[in-house]
Amino acid sequence: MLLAAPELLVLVMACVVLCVDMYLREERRGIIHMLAMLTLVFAAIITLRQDAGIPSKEIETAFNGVFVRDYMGDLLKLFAYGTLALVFTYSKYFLRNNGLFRADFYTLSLFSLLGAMLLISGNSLIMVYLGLELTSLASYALVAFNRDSKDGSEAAMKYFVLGSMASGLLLYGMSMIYGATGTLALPAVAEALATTGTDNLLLVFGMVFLVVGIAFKLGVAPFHMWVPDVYQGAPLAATLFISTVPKLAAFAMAYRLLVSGMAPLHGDWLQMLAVLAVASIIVGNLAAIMQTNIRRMLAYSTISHMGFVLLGMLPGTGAGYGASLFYIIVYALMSAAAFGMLIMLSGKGHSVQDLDDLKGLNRHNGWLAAVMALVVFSMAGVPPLVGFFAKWLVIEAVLQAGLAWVAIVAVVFSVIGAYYYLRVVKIMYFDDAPSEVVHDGPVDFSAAISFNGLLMLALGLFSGGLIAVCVASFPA
Amino acid sequence: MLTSLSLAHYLTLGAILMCISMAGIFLNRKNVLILLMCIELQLLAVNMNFVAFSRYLDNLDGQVFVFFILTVAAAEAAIGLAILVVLFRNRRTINVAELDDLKG
Amino acid sequence: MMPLLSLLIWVPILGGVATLAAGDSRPTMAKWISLLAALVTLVLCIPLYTGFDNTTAAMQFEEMRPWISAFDVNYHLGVDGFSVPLILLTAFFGPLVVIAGWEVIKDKVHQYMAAFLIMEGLMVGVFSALDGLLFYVFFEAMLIPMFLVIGIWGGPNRVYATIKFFLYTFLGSVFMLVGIIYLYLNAGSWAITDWHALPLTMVEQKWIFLGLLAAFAVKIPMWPVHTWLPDAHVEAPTGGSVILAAIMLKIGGYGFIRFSLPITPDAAAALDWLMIALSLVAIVYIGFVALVQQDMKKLIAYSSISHMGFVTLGLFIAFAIYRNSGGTQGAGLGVEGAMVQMVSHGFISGALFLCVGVLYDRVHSREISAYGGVANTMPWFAFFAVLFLMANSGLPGTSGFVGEFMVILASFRANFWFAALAGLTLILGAAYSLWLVKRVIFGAVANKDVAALRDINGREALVLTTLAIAVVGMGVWPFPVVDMMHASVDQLLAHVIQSKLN
Amino acid sequence: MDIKTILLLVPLLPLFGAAVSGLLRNQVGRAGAHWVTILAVAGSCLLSFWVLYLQMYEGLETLNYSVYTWMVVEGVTFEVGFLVDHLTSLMMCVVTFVSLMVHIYTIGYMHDDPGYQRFFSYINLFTFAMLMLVMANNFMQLFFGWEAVGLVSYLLIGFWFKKDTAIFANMKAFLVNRVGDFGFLLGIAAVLMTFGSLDYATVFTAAPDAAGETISVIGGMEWGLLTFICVCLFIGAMGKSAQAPLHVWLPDSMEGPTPISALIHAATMVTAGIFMVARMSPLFELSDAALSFVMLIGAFTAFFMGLIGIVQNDIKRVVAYSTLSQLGYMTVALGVSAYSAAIFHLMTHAFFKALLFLGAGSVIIAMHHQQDMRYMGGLRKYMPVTWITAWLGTLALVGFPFFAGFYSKDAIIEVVHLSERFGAGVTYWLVVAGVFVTAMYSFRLLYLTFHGKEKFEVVEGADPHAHLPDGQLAHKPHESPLVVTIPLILLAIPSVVIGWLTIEPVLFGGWLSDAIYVAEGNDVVAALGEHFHGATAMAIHGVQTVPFWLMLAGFAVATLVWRFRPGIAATTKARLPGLYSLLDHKYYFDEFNQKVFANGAVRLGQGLWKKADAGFIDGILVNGSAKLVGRVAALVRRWQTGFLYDYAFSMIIGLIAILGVWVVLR
Repeated sequence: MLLAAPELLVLVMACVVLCVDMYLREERRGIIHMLAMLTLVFAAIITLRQDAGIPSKEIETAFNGVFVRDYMGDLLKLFAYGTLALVFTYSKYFLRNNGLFRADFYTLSLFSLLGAMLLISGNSLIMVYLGLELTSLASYALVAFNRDSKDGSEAAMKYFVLGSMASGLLLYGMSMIYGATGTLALPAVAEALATTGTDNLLLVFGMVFLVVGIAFKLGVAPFHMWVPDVYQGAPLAATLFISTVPKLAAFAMAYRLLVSGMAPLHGDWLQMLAVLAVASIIVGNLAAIMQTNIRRMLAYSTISHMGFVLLGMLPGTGAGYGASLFYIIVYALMSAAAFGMLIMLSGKGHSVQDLDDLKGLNRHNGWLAAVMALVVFSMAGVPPLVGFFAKWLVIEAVLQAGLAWVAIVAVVFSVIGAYYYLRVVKIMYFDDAPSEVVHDGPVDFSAAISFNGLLMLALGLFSGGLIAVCVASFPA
Repeated sequence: MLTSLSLAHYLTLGAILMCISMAGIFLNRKNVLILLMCIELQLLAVNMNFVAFSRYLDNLDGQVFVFFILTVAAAEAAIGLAILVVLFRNRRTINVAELDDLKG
Repeated sequence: MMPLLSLLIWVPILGGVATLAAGDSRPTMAKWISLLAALVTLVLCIPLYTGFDNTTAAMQFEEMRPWISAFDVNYHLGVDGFSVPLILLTAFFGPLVVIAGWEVIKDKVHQYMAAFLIMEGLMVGVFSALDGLLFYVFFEAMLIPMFLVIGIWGGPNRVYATIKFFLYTFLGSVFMLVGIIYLYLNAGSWAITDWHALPLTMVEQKWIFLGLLAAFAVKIPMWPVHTWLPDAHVEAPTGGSVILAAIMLKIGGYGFIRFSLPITPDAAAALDWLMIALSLVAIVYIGFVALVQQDMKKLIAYSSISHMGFVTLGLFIAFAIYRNSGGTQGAGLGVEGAMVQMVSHGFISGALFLCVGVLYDRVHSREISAYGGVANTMPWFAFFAVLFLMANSGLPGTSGFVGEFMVILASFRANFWFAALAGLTLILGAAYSLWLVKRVIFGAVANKDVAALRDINGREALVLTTLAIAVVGMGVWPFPVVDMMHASVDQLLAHVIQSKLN
Repeated sequence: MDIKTILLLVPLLPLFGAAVSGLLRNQVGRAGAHWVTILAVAGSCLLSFWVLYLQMYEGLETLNYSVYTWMVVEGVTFEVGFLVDHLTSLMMCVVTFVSLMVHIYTIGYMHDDPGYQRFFSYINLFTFAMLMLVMANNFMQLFFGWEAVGLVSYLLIGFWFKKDTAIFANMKAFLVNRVGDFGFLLGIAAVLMTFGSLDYATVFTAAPDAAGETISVIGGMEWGLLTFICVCLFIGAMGKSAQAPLHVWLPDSMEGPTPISALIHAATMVTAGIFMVARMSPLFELSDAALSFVMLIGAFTAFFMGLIGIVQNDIKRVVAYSTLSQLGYMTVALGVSAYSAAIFHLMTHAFFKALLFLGAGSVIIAMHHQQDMRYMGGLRKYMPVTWITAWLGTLALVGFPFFAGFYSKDAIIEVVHLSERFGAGVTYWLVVAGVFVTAMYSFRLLYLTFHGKEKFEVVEGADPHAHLPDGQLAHKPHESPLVVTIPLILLAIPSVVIGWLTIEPVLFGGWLSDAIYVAEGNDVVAALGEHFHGATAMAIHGVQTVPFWLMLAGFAVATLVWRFRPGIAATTKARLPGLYSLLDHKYYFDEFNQKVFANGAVRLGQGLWKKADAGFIDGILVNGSAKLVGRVAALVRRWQTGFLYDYAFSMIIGLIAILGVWVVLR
């Protein structure tokens, strides 16, 4: 019961935020923001306290074993709070500028966070499904929450239909796993597989469907089609959210289902993931090159990043999962910074869409340009920024799995990918700007985005700690 | 003959429902509403599977899961319809073939 | 003891950060901060030089602390006879580049200066890293400031050039990344010295060698992966060209010495024909290409490629010599020649790009045809330009001669034809250098731009004089440079001829 | 003073002078520049003679020591050091003396030139470089001096850098020299490989042991290693000493101011190759094949380059071709192992050829930089000193008995006659015929310049600084000032007497025996020495020899054609158009080089650049792959149609594909 305290807090607070909003006048809406932020702070405190004093490999369960607390989960949750705090900070500015500063965004985000947390802690097929649906349903709504946006509603519809279909496929897979093993609890599934063996058509069938569901959630080719449209069509704040917390949850889902649940089938899903990852890296990087819309470009870059995340899962070792975990955390931070920057540049009544909107940023605001450059170079995987360390670890994992060709493809396409990241830098630094643009956000925004950008550098230079934590989260 | 309905029959039915629903999603080029229906159908297929397995394995977990699925399906339908309304308000159409502003 | 190497790396980098902090509105302050940082770095080299013990091949000034302990990565620094000359060269160029950009750069001065300082620190890092991943981090991080320098302060076609530069180098180095990760997985350590001792099969060695080659061949650059260099040089601002030519190219050569040769000696021996062939192609083919260039910077860029051919030639003839004679006598001459060539080329190419910069600042053209008879209006400039171009063509008494002389002498032991083809540079190098002199420096005043030229000012004279002293000094007395590396070279050769197989 | 200090001062004084007059040119001024440089060279000259004196009368032994260690690699020491033996001191004296004369002469010749200080700086620097070359005790320093004199030569030929012809000529000179240096450097590399040292003494001591070794150059063809080394080294000498076919730069080098034509392109630098081969005699002696090669090249140059001199109209070019021809004689002497004869000729030639050049320069001053002899004539009455000294120099050149050139040239012809080396027969006839040719062009020059009708007119009142059409002068020619005539006189004296004075010690007295090694059986000079009964006797005997009569014949023909019957020249020219144009075009060497090498290299470079570099590597491989990526990317992008059903379809295809592979194919 106590184990799920952060989840309960988030649940309660999501409702509180919704209710409080009804009694607030327009100019007092800042309170919602404060409440939401406080929620995150307290959730973080509780998570940290739960974590304190417990050996890292220790696993605790609750609710008859459907809920699990482990080191990886706590880490992911902490980073989910952290990125969500960044998201809130950035979004406030966006919401204010677009007349959307109401409780909707906060409530939906908190519910989605709750879903993500449940997913992260899900130790049973039911819990995974419920967490997934909670986080997804809230996300669908987030995409559509600017009710007057044509693109927003189109994106929401696409997201919803495809997302529901993917959930359906995942469920279908779950039903088969259930049929093959007779249990819904993931550890029991693994146990059953270990005893009954893996040579079961039903099982493999189920596994394929699970992999497809995971792939959709992560946005991995060829199940990535929703990503660019949603990233582009959704309100910036929603894009920002979708690119952070749900990704962390998606990784947890992959880990729970594939590793906690189906570790004995590693030999099979390893190859599937390898193919999906390679496809993702290729498709994401290639399609991103041709984009003129920066959000779409970032969406395709996400697709390739998710390919890299999967790479870490290939060797089936703690170091490999650690690499993936590190990668997904880094991705969430990079993505938060990138979309946060777009919000910063959007200003009132304008929403950054085109790459050219960044023209000459360095001339107007050298610091913002520098922060964005840090983020972009990090995404490209150039040391000493943290993105490089993430790429290094997953490449190492791939080589450890003995898949040298995958490593080669991955690095070659990351070079191709570097091109479009460089183009962003080029536009910011080398092109001349229209003179009237002024970029100026509130102080907390600037501070947050600076912090977020410098984190790229700091986490790179001092990457040892986080990497160690990530690796230690998994049994070797 | 009815007594000889085996697990395989139920599973086959579930598979057929699944196929119909998926075919519905990508063959339908007209109305978004049909997509929502297909999604419901998909969940139905899953439920069929769960219940069949649950009976076959003599394990109640599957049936519990089905309850959850049904609940979630209701929520899903609510959200879906809400999005549909927004979509229609903004675009004055719910034709799938016209939802292609976002592409490339 | 003072962590000297760390200081050498971080003083310029932090100086760069401080320069950035000075901001756009205080360019003078930015300049002085950067000059100060560069000078402090240079001064820090004095204990490095005096404290360096050149009787041993062991790593010195070592620093070691854990960095990414989960994967055995350490912040491990140390220098030997190969790194010290290159670090000195790097620090030497720091203040020069700052001074050279003093009045010329008017836009975003603080960013310009900061980029160079950060680059300087990173380059020192490359030369002193003893941990594979740390090396890679420095190696790659360097690309960012250079990318910006070319892109922001470069010429009209700068975007193409700088992206080409970045992607080319990046593509090369990711293969190295795969290679070094493989080495780590095999050795369980990121220490380069551990890799030296790691036994590897021939197949492994060949793949790793090729992976490393991809990175270093692009960097140095070798034919046929050299085409980024002319573009980058042409478009880069003067300071960028100087650093690129003077130091960045050397990283490729250094990489061969630190990685390729000792880690994969058998592969290097088996593939030396390839390396020698590519080197000779670079020397001869690129010599001809340099001859017909219309753009001064392009000409010097091509000549750099040709000169770097000597570096790779000097490094890889060791195996042929060993096969011929069963000993390494002569191979040391080649390796040391390669090192000397690197240092010397640093001085000369840096000086030449500065010379072109002097003209460019006045006339805003790099086209050879825009000039003629510069000696009439700029006699002192002509003096320096002719001196450096002569050094470029390998005139004895200048540093340009020493390295080429050593490598040609050494390659004769490997094969007469290696020496003969390499020796062609005597003719080709002179041909393109002197033709340039004829068309630009000599002749009657060609046009009103040339007629209006003012001779070099005190700042330019200071920079060029410093370089002239270095070029002539090293040509007349290369002893100290060569003496620094004997022990390391001996150890390298002893190591390299020892097969790692079985 | 310590002898080592003296020896160090000899080259360093001119270096110091060069630095002061060059780098501080504005501070020291014109007078300061010539004073400091002349004093430096004078000091250097005095010290050189002092060293010579010590060797001659104080029994100073051969000195061989290191000045400083240049570098040490693999235990091989590369040093800067001096080897001072009789050969060296002889060369030092010749170099510094001629240099001193030229310095003084320059005061007058370059009087109005704006680059006055620069010129003095250059010639002082040249003196330094040349001294380093001759004093070297190892190959590395030799190469250093070798290239350094080339550099100064380059700078001086292009001294008037506004003249297109001058800057073409200097580039050509440097490049052709570089071709030679290419061979030279390979030779040095072979020396290092063979002997493991670049030190003369070490190499020469070990040389006999290497006699049997071979080297495979072109697949399977085994060359004697020493032959290879010697041929390579000699290729260097061919460049520097302008032996065919690397002679093409020397005539063009006349674009430089006349003093340097005298100093560099006649007396000293061009003889560096001769000096080098003589210095390397312990190596060359071990290879008959290399010596034959040397001899034949020399013979070819001596005769055929002389022929060209007959048809040249530029006064300096005639002297230049004469220099080529005389260098050929020296080379021939080297080829027959008569090194001392070569050095002897080198020395006499330095004096009389410097004299001739300076004389020509004096004429050129008088003619306001008109160099074409067709616009001269009758100058004897305007400039008597120049005229007389020119006659003396010419007599020395043609080898008139008792004059310096007679002794040296006659000795060469005689030793060739005595030699039994392969090809010596042909060589003998070529060098003998060369005497006739020499006489012809030499006297032709005298006649066209100093005798006959004046072929110029004085235009009164013309601007003396304006460039007048050919054949017009602003005022009458007049004798040059003392700074010009005194060096002429000072050079005329040795041109007359030096041969008579020194033939005995240099050739037969063993003066050079400490520097030059001649294998037994090759020593033709010794064989010649058996017939030698003193200089005077030799001169008297000379009258009875074929060369003397050929010389007279040449004189006669020249007198007839250019003094009395000028029509003959024109007629001959018209009768033999083929021969004339062959000579006028200098056997088409320049055209060939320009077309094949220069244009070929440029065309090859263009091809490699445009086709291979920009076209293939950059266009196809680099930008091509970028374009390919772009094209594929556009295709990938088209996949994203925007239609929901396509997205769903893609997911289902993905699902089916995975199912297919993992379920069906499993």
